[in-house]
Amino acid sequence: MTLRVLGFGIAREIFGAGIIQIDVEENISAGALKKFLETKFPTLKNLSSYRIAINTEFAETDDKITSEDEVAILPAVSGG
Amino acid sequence: MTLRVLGFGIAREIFGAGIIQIDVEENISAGALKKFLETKFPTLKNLSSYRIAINTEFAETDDKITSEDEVAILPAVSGG
Amino acid sequence: MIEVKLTEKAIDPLACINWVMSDNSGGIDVFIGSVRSETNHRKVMRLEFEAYGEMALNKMNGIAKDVFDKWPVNKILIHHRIGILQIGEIPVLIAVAAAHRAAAFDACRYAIDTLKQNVPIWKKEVYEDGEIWVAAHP
Amino acid sequence: MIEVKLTEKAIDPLACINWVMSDNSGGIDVFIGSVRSETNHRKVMRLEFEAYGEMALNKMNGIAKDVFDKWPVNKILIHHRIGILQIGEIPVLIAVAAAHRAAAFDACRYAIDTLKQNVPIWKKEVYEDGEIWVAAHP
Repeated sequence: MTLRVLGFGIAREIFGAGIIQIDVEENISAGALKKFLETKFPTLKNLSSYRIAINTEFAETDDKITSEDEVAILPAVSGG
Repeated sequence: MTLRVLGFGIAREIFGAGIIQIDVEENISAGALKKFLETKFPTLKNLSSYRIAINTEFAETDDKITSEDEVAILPAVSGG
Repeated sequence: MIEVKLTEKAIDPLACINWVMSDNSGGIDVFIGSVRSETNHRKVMRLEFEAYGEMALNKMNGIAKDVFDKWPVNKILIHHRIGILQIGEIPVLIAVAAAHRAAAFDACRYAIDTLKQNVPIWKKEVYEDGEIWVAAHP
Repeated sequence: MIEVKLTEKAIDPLACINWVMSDNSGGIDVFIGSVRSETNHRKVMRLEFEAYGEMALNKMNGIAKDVFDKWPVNKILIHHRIGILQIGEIPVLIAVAAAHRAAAFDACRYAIDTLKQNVPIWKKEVYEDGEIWVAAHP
């Protein structure tokens, strides 16, 4: 399936864009998506930590993703 | 000796004035002054608590007072 | 830096905040007291604050100095109003600026807690049908 | 009552304070973040804040609701700035009003601590000779 993935902060800079489009297996888990992205963008592994959000909620490793979902890569936050 | 005593808050109202003048023994202690004032103004005993200040510092019961000192009766504070 | 004031004029929160802010402070904590319209289910008409001025200023300065001894802060401001205050007016404002927020929070809370215990200022609540010096009676 | 905002305009502390104050709140605690001119001994030129807007607002509203569940407060306001900020400008302001001060202090501190952990906002520090996304690297 084709997935649109939002990137913020340093993840946006690593992607080179605020939204990227990738082809992944159907119903990929958040954990598998992380691995997939780290293959495609090895620099992600240098981040101290980052989380995946599905539909504006932090995702667990096992959470499944459909092509309808809004997926985002969130580096360690630093607001305030 | 003659002593001028400042009264604040309800103590001022009990004294009927912001400053009263009283005749007390030389070098009276803060504790003895309290007793003297409570004889003169029995209503003071109804206060939940009050302290004596000598020269703008809270006094201990044994602290001695001279006629040069600025003495004040401070009911429980309630600022803020 | 320390600014301590007893004033009969309205306390200006923005001026206080501007005074404590600076390029080396990342966290500012501000406590604002406000006159409530009701206490213990009695409707309050107004408050009257009275201070033993010289001693109150000494004690407020003492609190400010203690704060500098206890926490890494850059600036502290303590303003207390005296006289007659209407509902919604500000009797006290304490603002603390520090490089990091933990010190600002801790110091600001310490300052207001200590002020309420040790600074010789008294408040009379005036109701429709009477008045009470707060905390004076058992 | 809750007011939560992400804004590209300067945060107005007085307007925020006026919004949280009311006749039934005796204690107001306000936390103000400020852009420092130096971090880790590097001179900061400016900050750039970026947010995942929809999620950030959800999380900020969630913090505000948690505060009402945890403490007896009357009003909470959380404003966060995004875009480019100069030294001394205000990235974040949290104001909490409660009948009594303990709840206002506790809630305000909880809100800023939680915001810094969970709200998807990122800050880039720009120096004379480079830039860093704060907390992104080990």
